[in-house]
Amino acid sequence: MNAGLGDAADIAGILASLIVVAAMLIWVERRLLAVWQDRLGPNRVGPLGLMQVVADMIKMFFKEDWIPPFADKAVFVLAPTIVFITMLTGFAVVPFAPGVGIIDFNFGLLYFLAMSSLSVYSVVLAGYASGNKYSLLGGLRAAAQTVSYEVFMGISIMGVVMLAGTFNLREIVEAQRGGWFIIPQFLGFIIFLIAVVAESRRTPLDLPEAEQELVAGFHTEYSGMKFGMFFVGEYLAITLSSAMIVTLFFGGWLGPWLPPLLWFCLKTAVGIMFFILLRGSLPRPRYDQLMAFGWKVLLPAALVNLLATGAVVLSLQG
Amino acid sequence: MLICLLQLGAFIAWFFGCWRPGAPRWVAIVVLTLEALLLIFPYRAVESIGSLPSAWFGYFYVPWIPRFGIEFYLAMDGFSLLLITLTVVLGFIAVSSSWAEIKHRQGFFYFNLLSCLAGTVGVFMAIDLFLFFFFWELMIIPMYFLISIWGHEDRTYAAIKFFIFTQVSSLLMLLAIVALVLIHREATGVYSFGYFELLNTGLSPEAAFWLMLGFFIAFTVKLPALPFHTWLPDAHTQAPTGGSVILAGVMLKTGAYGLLRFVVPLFPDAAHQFAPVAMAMGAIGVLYAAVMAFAQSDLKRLIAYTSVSHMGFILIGVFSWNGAALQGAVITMLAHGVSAAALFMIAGILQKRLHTREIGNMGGLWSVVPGLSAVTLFFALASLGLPGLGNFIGEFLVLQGAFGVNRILTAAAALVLVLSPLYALGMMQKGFYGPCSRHDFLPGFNRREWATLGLLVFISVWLGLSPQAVLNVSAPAMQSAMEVAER
Amino acid sequence: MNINQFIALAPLTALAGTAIAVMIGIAAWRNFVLSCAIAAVGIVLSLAALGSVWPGTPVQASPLMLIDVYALFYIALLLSAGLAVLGFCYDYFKDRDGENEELPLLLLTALLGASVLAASTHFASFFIGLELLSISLFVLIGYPLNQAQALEAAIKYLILSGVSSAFLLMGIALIYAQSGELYFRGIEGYIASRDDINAMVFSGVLLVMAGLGFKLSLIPFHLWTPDVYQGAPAPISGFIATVSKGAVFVLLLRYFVSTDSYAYTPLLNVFSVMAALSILGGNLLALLQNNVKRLLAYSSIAHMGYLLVAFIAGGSVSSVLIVEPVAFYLLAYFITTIGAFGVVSVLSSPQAEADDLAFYRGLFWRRPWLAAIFTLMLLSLAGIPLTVGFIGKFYIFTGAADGGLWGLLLAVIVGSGLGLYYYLRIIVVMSMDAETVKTGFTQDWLSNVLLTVLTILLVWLGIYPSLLVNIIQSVSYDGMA
Amino acid sequence: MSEISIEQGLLLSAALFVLGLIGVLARRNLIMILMAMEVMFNAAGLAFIVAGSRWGQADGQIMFLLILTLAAAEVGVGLGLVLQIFRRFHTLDADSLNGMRG
Amino acid sequence: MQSSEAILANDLFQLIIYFCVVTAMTVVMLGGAYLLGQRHRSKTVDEPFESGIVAAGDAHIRFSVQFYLLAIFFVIFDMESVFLFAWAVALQEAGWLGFIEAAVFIGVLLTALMYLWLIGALDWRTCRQRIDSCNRRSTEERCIGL
Repeated sequence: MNAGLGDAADIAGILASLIVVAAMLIWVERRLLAVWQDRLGPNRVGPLGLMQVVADMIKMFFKEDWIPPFADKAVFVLAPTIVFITMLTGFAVVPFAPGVGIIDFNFGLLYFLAMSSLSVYSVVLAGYASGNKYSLLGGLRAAAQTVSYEVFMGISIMGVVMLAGTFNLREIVEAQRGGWFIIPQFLGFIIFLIAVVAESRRTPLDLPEAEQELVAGFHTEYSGMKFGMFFVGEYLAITLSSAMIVTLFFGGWLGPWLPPLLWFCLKTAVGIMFFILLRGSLPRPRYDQLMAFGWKVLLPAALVNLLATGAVVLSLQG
Repeated sequence: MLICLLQLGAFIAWFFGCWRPGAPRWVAIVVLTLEALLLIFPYRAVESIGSLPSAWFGYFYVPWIPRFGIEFYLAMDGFSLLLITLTVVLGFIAVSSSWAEIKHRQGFFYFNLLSCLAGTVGVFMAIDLFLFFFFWELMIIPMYFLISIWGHEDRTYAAIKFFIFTQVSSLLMLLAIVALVLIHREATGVYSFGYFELLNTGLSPEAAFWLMLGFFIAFTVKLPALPFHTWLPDAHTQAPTGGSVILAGVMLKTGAYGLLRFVVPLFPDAAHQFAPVAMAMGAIGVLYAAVMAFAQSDLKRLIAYTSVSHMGFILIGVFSWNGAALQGAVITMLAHGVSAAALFMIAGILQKRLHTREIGNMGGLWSVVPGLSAVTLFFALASLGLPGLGNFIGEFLVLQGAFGVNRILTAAAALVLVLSPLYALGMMQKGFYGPCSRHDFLPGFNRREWATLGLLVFISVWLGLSPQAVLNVSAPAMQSAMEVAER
Repeated sequence: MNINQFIALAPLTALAGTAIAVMIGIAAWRNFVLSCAIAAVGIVLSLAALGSVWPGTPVQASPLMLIDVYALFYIALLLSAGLAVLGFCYDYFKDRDGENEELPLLLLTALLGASVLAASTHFASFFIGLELLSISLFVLIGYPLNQAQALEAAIKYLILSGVSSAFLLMGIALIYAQSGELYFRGIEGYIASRDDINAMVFSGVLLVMAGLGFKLSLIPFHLWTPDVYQGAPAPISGFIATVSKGAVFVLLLRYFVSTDSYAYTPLLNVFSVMAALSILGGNLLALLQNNVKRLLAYSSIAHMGYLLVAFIAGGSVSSVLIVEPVAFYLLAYFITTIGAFGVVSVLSSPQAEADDLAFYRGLFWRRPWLAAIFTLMLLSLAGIPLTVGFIGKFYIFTGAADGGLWGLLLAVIVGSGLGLYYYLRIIVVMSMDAETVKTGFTQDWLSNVLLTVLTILLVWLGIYPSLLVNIIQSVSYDGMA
Repeated sequence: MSEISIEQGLLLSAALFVLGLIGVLARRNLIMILMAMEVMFNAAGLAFIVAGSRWGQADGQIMFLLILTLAAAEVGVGLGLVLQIFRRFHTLDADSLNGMRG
Repeated sequence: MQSSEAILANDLFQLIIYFCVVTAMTVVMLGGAYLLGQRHRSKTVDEPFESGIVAAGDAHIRFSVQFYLLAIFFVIFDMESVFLFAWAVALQEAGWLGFIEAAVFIGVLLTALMYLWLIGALDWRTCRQRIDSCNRRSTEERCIGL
């Protein structure tokens, strides 16, 4: 089962496709939002505006590499790289398909959780290092929000772990041959979904960078490639989240007729679309509502879900 | 019985003190009278002593802490009876001398006074070593309060010094007791703190020596013998008169009692070996204290040093360990108790009237208060050992007994007979004769004081003229003690 | 896990349940009286549960905890102490500003930790109990947030306690690495199977002992004690001095007996040095203090030294005397120390903590009963007859003399002499004439009742200790067989 | 890749432990002291993991979990206190906390 | 641990390689931008952006105690969830006894959460928002809490 994992081809292929996907997502999102809002979106550069991505890339490379004089310089540079690296390394455990992926890790799920919690550092550090009040507030908000939702993000997927009896993501996928876990774990799925949205600070839960209040939150002072890294990091986070949702709840690569890798990519793509749809359709809640919802509703719900799952699993087994 | 009465009285006195300031002293008098009446019973027993199998009578026995074989075990022989009598008598003296001196917090004062007496009586009666230690400590605490609350200017220092000296030394004793018990247990397999059981413990010479030393130090601190005496002048000087009376008259005797009752009988061999050292301590103490007394200008301090000197005699007597010396020690104890108490009382009276204890500030008192001066002279003479008074008998017997044991030391100690007139008469000379330095009117004794001192004079003379009555009471006890030691 | 084991854990369960109940109570209705009442009821329930568990012992309640007579006895002791402290806390805090409702909750968790310690036979439960206790204490010490000293004390205690916990953990890890056992019994087997003492195990044991030394404030590790005692609210200082130290000591004893560490002569030597240092150093430093709480802190260091003497004596005596003196002395120490701090806490007002010696001037005439009680407590600390402290000291003497520890006994004697001095100093100050004006006091009836009970216990056990001795004896025989 | 031996693991944890200890002793900022304490805890935790893997038992890891929890609680309380201290003293310098002497 | 040490080490080796590649890529991206980007200096650029208004005061403002509280809650609850992870994966082995224990654990956790909730520690509303809602509900006790 481990054969062929993590050789040079895998690494190169996965990395390349991730970058491409993340970059393309910029275009995809803009186009999709435009479609849903009855407008065109980027359509000038290249066919259907596809080359917009390349244009953006070039612009980023040639923009001024500016570090504010009032910033904490080392940390200021470090912050965006953290989100970028953690998100990319998070993909190491994603089971794209049998034989495709970086490693087969027994504690894959925990690894994923660890990586997503690490990413909070980038936001906090960025907010702190910028030396800007908006940034600081944004960073703090981001930290508080991420941290709050992180508590039950782990708990919400423990129902899946109970059903599968392992932290190994590939084994979890295999365990879904009898049926996707979304069915027994619907509540868990909902909680996890909300949690990952909050974790990746996507609209509607993007209060740390809410333009109307905080300009751009923690990355107010960022520009150029460092801003790009935050930007790409966010898309990577969406992709990673979708991949995890697919793996945990939608049977991963499993599916009839088509090759496993394709199934996986398709499902993930749908997940990503859903994220974009969320952005396009939902309003932003107030900050205290966001926090209260997390602590007072989702956390107890996750705990109850866990308990109920445990009881059911145990009683089914006699 | 006796102890309970006193302790109960103490509490009653305290409560009455809260209720009405004047009441406690009456309570104290009543309690002491009852106590004295109770003492008649044992004296009856003494008369029939010949028919009793042992020297002990008046047992009282309750198991206390069975885990360690500790018992609440009281008994009395002639020796302790005499000392208890002395205690009660001096209790009266102390109450009397405090009658007017103690003005504030009377309840608490008499509580402490009576507790102290209770502890002392307990010490004289305890046969269980643990119990003995218990009472030993018990009498110290009230005394500490007496000194520290009602004492004179340096009371805190004196009280703490007194307390720490006695406490540390008594911890040594406790250690020795415990070790003795453990050795006893090794031999017999049972815990026991009983005096009679422990008398038979077989000890290796080395162990015996160390244990003996533990007891010895505790008792000589209390006695006090030479190197450990420094607390005494302070404590005596600073204590209120009643406290001084108890302290000098009774408490010092507990040390002697302990030596006689425990050190020598429990460790006869070790004590025998140690005797020259102890006697040397005694002799040096006698001389040194006499010299020091001569050099004092503070009346109470002077009396305190005479106490040290007399206690040296007792030490010599006990360690000579023969009939005459022991009996001499007993008489000395009693006589000194009476004379020292009287002197302290006089000092207290003088201080109350003159507001000073400096001998140098007195002078010429004879002309002002002749009655008082005469009594003082009497006790000063008693203290220096005028034949016909109690102290003389005691010292004489001690020297006589000791002479057979160690001539040189006895001779040295006898020198004090030369020295003691020096200080006693020196005191009289400076304080009472000579030009009168003050001409204001000084009241003489009032009736209460006359009665008290008269009683003391009577006892002192009686001790001197017919010591045989006392000797008869204590003889069986001494006899049995010597038998024990020789076994 | 069968029903017996479950029942055996009832006292602990009751405590934990009460803690939760208090928490819910606070959430529902903030009321200090209510919190205290629930906590008190819980402790009493737990005590009652102890009584009902008693006949069925010993039960290995879980792999981690052994509920035997030994554990039950000490849990009862700890709980009673906790109850008393709770009472003092009630009076101490009832007139103070701030949210005092959580205080009983924290007391309960601390007690729970202490009880777990008393019953634990495994490093894991040992560690959990210790930390539960310590962490509750951090907050308890710093509870009066508006007082700078309390905060300072809390953070100091937190840091030093944290470091000591780290030492402890490292030590456990080393022992575990070498022996593969976390059970005390298992370690005994490991030690018994070896002739030589492995250097790593030895250093592990030393680290553990250093960690425990911190908690017990034995002398090289005592630096936190005076500051913490001074800064913490008076009842809490009493709590640290008794429950916290007592529980750790109980555990230390069990650990030593069940792993048979007495075979380690070098370890005993280390302990001997620590004991002697604690006795002499604690007493000497106490001489210099003018703050009553600080003074009591140093005196508690010395008392831990005394206790350690009895403990070391166990190494050379293979009789029940290993446990008995410790048990009795601990009990005596508990009664006395809680009483002493209780007096301080009664005297303290929301405006000022009554810890300056000058405050006690003339107390005898201002508040005679309180002063008399305090005097008795101090005399008991000094080990004067008529008080329970004397019997305790006597026990130690017996134990140590039995073990032939003459050098340490000498230290005890010297220490006691020094100790007398500063205890007497307080008494003297109290008996001095006061020129100070009378200050208004609130009549704290609960504290007064508690103090009276403690005093009666102190005198009763001091005069007639037989009953207690019998209990302790049965505990020692059955418990540590 | 060679196996990591137990001695190396323990040495590493010991080194970390000492580093943490030095941090606690040398640092003056309370937060830094708390962090150094964390290092000490985790060093001990690492030692447990190493030991557990030597004996092939889960006990070591369980202990590590317990340590983590403890550390969390300790830091929780510690931060709360530090916050209060900062409000009161306007400094986090450990040396300035010397209100009690004697 | 099902897999043997060797496989784990091999897997980790791949992870390390992957990590190195990712890091290298990041460095290249940043370095490229650094080399290629233009540079200029002007006074206004060197000021923090505050929506066009000249920046006032230090950026290191003191922020609400809520954030500290939250950090502490997180630390505690996240730690507690670790135990649940362990239970979840070992659900079968732990059996019903384990379930009961976990249930108790979760119960305590929920109680603690409720406690925090009721004392108002989880209330992120601003003072004014709270007063507004209080007026609406006309229950004033809740406001006094924190």
